[in-house]
Amino acid sequence: MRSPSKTCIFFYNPQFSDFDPIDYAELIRYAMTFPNVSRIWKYHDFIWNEQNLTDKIEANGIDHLIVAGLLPGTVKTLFSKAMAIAGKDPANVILASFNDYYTGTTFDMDRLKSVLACLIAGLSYETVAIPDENPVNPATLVIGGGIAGIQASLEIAYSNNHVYLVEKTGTIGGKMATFDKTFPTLDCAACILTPKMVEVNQNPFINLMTYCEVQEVSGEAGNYSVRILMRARKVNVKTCIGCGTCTEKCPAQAPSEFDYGTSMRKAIYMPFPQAVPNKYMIDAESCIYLKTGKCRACVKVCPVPDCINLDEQDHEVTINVGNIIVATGFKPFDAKKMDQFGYGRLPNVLTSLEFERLLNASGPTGGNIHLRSQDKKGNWIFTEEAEKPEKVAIIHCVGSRDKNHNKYCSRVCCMYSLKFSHLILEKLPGAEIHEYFIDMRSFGKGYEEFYERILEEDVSIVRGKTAKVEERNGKLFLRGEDILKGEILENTVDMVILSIGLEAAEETRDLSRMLGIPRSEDGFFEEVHYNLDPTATSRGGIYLAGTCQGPKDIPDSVAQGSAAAARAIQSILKGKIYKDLISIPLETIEKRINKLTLVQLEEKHL
Amino acid sequence: MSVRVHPELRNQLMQFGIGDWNACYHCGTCTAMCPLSEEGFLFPRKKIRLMQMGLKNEIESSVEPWLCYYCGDCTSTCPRDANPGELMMSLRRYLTSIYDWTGLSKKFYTSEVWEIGSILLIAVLVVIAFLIGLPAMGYSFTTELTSQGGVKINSFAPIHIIEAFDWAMAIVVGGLLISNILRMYYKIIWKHGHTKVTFWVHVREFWRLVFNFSVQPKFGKCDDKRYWFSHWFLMSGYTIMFIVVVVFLPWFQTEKILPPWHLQRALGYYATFGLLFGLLVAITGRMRRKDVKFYFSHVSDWLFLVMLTLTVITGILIHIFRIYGMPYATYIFYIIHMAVLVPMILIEVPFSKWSHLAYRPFAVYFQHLKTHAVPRKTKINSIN
Amino acid sequence: MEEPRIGVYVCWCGTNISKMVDVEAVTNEVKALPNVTIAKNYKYMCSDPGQDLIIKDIKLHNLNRVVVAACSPRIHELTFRTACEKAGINPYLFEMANVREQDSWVHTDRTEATNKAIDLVVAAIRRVRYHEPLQKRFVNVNPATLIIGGGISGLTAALEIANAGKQVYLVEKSDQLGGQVKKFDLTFPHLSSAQQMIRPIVQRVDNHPNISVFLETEIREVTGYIGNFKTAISVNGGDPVELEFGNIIAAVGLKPFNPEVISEYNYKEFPDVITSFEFEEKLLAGRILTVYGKEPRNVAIIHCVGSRNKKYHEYCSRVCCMAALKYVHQVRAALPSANIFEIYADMRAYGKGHEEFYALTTHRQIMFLMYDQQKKLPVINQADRSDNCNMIIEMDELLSGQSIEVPVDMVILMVNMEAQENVKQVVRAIGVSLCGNQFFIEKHPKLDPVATTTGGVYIIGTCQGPKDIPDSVAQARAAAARILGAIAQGSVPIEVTTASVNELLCCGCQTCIGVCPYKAISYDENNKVSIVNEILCKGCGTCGSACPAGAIISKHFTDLQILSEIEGVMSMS
Amino acid sequence: MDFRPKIVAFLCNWCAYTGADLAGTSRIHYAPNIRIIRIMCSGRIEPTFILKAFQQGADGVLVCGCHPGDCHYQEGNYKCLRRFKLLQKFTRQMGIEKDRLRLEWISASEGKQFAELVNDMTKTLLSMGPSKVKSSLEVEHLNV
Repeated sequence: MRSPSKTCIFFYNPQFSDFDPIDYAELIRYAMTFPNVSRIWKYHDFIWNEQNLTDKIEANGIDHLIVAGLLPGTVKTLFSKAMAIAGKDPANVILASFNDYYTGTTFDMDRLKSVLACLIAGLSYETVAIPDENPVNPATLVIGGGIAGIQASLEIAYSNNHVYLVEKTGTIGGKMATFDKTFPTLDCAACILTPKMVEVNQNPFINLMTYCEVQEVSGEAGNYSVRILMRARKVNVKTCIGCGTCTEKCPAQAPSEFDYGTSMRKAIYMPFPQAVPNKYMIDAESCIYLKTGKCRACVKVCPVPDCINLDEQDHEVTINVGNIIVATGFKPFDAKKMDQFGYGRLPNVLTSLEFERLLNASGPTGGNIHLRSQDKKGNWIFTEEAEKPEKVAIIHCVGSRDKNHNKYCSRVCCMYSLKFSHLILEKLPGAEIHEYFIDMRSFGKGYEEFYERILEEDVSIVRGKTAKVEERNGKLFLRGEDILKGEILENTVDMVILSIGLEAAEETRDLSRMLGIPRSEDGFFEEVHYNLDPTATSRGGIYLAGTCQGPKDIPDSVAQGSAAAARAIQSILKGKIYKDLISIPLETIEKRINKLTLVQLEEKHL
Repeated sequence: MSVRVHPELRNQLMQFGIGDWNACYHCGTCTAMCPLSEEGFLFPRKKIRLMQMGLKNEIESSVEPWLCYYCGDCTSTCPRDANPGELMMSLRRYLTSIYDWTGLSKKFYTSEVWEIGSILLIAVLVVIAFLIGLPAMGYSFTTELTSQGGVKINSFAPIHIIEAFDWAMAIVVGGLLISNILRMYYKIIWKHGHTKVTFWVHVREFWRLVFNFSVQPKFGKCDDKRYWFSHWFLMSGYTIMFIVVVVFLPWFQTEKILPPWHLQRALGYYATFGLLFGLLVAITGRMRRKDVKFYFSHVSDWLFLVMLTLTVITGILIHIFRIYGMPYATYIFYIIHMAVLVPMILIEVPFSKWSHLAYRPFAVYFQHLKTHAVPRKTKINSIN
Repeated sequence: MEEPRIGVYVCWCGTNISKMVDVEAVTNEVKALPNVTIAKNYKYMCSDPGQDLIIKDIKLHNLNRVVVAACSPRIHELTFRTACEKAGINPYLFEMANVREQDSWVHTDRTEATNKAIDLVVAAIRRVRYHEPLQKRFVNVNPATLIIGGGISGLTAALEIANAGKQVYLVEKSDQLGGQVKKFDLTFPHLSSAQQMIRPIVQRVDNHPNISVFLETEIREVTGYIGNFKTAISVNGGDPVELEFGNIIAAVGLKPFNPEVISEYNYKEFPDVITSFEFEEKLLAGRILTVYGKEPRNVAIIHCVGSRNKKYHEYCSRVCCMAALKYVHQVRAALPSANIFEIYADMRAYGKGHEEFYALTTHRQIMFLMYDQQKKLPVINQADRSDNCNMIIEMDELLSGQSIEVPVDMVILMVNMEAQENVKQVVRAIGVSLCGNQFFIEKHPKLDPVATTTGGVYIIGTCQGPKDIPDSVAQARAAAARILGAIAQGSVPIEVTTASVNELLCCGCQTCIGVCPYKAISYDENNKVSIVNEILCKGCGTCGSACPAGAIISKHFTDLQILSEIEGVMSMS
Repeated sequence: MDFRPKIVAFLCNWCAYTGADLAGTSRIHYAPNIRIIRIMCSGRIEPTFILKAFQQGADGVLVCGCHPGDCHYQEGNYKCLRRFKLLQKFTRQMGIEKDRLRLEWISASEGKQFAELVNDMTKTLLSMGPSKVKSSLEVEHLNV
């Protein structure tokens, strides 16, 4: 790229949105210091239309121009056109899209200046802003043991490098382990996931740390020091044989986290039968001994001496790693926030995750679909004693695509809802199923074909989101609009499934602070470059994988898991790792620009 | 037969209200949330669609905007910034301008200068009529009081002149309204050549007009019943006052001070309280902007409220000053009262917001005519 | 050979198997069979306790063969082989009976399903008797990588591997790098410049010391096997260059669909009906003009052209909706007063920031019109003189239920992405398969989206299925991770169940050499026998069935093993 | 006892066997008369295997491989096809009706087609009755 001799800058700062915290005056002052910047205009200096722009380009003999601001692409075509009319090359309209260099809540002015300086010199920021390198510790920390974290861990372990896999709950597997079948191939989630989980446990390069949480991260790329809280499991993972005698005898119950509260588990429990590690653990909240000092039933029946230690306390360890992969996943949208659907009030309005458990052969009803009922103690749970529903409604986009809740699309709900229809028909032949959707987003490989297949099945798929669910005569009454027919849609069903969206997990906020990586407006972690680096962050050696970066389905999460691992492996192979992108001072950038414009860029950054 | 879309119509429509209804992505939530939306008469989503596509004829033949009482549930649950409640309000403004053959309504709704200017002009004419017109006709007022100590109001505002003027105004306004309603009838019922409403149906369904005018059962179907009550209270007060002032003015505007329980005063008090209560609810609502229905305020909304409040307050003051024998105050406020009332009636009733008192019940009437003329599934479903 | 001592384990798989198959009956039925030392059933054989059960029994009862009746061997064969290995017996002395995917899940009569399960377990028992121990083998990995395709995915993968200090050969069919992204003006949803994005990447690849770029080059044939591939390429018809590499990445991408076949759109007939790619050219040139050199007053953008329709392609192209919304902003910027019509089927704004972008677009004075992409496509007709426009689109609008006509001067067809013409040639050269939509088939659609069933060959980007830039880039890195991992290890395991020649029986007829698709068999002139190169051999067994002398042994699929299995499935009837 | 035909099926590992697994994961039900034997490639199938199955009393034999051009081993299925044509002439001479021996292509995504194929073949065999060649095929050297 040659260095343009004469450049004009147009600042696109129309200020129609509240979200424009950039100090343009400062940027203008900075840009004026460059000798090859001939003129600068702001958005309000004149009316940006074809005529005025063409006049400006002709009058000032502009060959190169930079449009800088938030979403300057919005006006790019206008500039291209003006350039073309003025007889100049439209390719010389350069965008300085500041939104690509957003770093959390505020804009780092030095970074924006760097971007401008590069573009003024006719270079791209990515070419110039290559951070310095540090030596790298070959161990890697993976936070989160869902499918993305598992994939990333395995990938690194395959390269014979050490991985610490830290998981908050008592088992790895994440949300995927709770699913029944996966769309669109309908292979069962456990069947394809458990071999990977077992592999993680068996791989000598992976140090699996379940029931642990990251407390503090310090250091920099290549050498992070991480303090990890190891919660007291109170059952020795090494000696437990997983026989289950303790659970049989335990008198205390609590809602099962794995079943999303739709069934009860004991205070000493294994999250699910194929849990990895396949060992028991004690929930201190519900354990009678820990509350009253009496019981110890589990200790008495345990066949392994000293396996259960009810007095075990939490403790902390510190590990040193070179790279960190964040794969903390998502949390489901709280359907109680949308009162019109009655979730939380009406027992047979379920969330999609609860329904996954209901469908799952290892779930509370052994994979049979039953209505929710109350047990003797008054807990609303699923049992096989309850009746089976005859009519089921599935409502899409609950909490998603909604300015009152989450503006974004959760990407997976359409497909899993279609999957539900298919599975319900399979388990309850003759059941009446209604799906209510807005736009059917079956975009992935084989997804459209799956949608076509469900359309041919005996399911009514209606365009138009049902808005209200009420109880009438013990049934659920729905009201909506059938948009294609132009009719009011009123229906009475036995069960309503809310296709809830995905939200950033709770720990996202704390981790964001601990790791120094920004979050985007929607709460998910922000990648360093939307298109080119969807798995990297602005901090060196810290990567993102899976749904913590934004909602996505299993194959996309897996691809990201591997992609995040690529960078870690690359740095280990090289023995060096790039420092933080944001750590490059403006002077350094300026110096490099000077050097690069003198010696035609080339090899430096390779 | 296919219809041409008109993208430019949307921009025209947007002059009648606040909002960009293009944000609607057709989830159907608003229709489902609306307790008034019913089979064959779906809204707001369908109306948003017509607006987005600029289907002029379809919009003009709609009765649905008049069936909406703006509870705001649609807007508060709308997942986008489409604001369906305000769209229905804006469509009512637009339809009012469409029914109006003089073209003034459109001017009033889309230009603040036109609306406020006309009001001021009429107000000035009223003041001139009192200050110059009446003296020129030879009337002179007295500051003497009646035996009861009341103001001799008829000396200032000769009852037969005022009554004649009232009748004249009523005829003009009524004529305009009736002609507009005929146009409404033409657009909603007549224009659809392929459907027919028998005369008998017209007669049989007529009761709906009366019933809906007096009780407003549709409004009562909204989830929040408070607004139905305050609106009904206001409306009944207004109607009583209107009838009393136009038809029974000689009985109403007396110099004799009747006992408070006398029908003349009792009706007046009822109407006053009804109006005040309704106004208080509406004004505080619009100022607090807590309820969706009051969140967006068009100039016409505020103008109407302010004028009606002024009318009521001046009316109360006239009453007090008259009873307590304060002739100058009475006469001054009489002029102010008339300077507010006359433009309000002349502009608001046939051309602006107030016209809904006629259009709403007629819309329900026409809705039922339509139901009996058009079998349920018609052209809407032709392509499905 | 020592006497077989077989342990048989029947899995319940929770209720998955036990619901339709009487596992207890199966266990009892096979208990008494010859060579069966022990037969058990358990709730989850694949769980740790299940595997421990096998390991303990092997040690306790001195078992030397194991049969597990459970799910498909494609899922858990490895799990149980590992368990056997742990217990000290060769993993190939294990056999699995598929009583879930091919029995309990597909049948509805419990007795029949149980009988079938018994047959399958008996067959496995008979077969496993003749299993022989086989040894795992490894080959070294050449640290160089061949990448086919110089689009955004190929470039990203190349940089990722090259930056780790490893050699990359990048082969591109056309005369420049950059792929489809090079043809775009802006990217969605941040409307950043595609040119500014791709240019530095191409530059970096061009100048990278570890990357050799071969333009206008196609791969015709690749020989070798994982870790050690070879190909000869000729650049511009010059002398062939021999390349050696350990892994292959296919990133051949997709190409735009040609809408000429859709009669409704009259593409080519009407010059102002253009494809999205032709529109990008106009955007890059800065002028949006009709053929008459005028600015269009009405622009329509039709979605799903060639997509989501069984007549053309059934699949969704995944990016066109967002690209179409991007065009709205671009048209609006250049033509502030033009009417823009977005004619769509479902708005698929599913990615990060996409729905927000869609919401933003609705505020740019645009009319969205919905059509049925399956049943009734809009029809583009010539307009009359009185219409005051160039063309008229007639369509059934679904959201209003009206049949409408839309005046237009320019129509942009958001064309589908479909397979490249040379895809079959690439597939053949690198030994991967295509699915019905002509996309490359991944090893597993969910858990292994970038690997293929051929070791050392990876597929990334749109050739695996349509996707946008971030998803392509993520896949590129994922493949790079795999390859860097293999390079770091230095060696990879290779096929164990290969063919081998019993030289005593071989008559030297060389029939086998002709049938081997991998050129793994050669003729030993001295001994007059055929020899199998067991690194090249992939174990298909074709030679084994072709050999007239029965001299070729297909390891783990010997005649004896298969014939015993046939006897086994028929033995109970 | 009513006649329950028995089918021995040889399925290649990459396409047909995966397709049969897909029928399972998709819970597509089909007749329980089939017994599947997994081989790596349809090219591995020897005439002996098929004759052995008939000899053991199979009423039908089904061979499934990848669709032409899709073979995981490039062209094993073509070789299978060639041999199959030859064998079919032979088996007909032996008195085995044509419909008892079938070769079909099933891809990894054709679970439904596989189920339909099994049902169809079962139906055909039901109408044909039990295979009569069992006794006539007691050929000495085929016994293991």
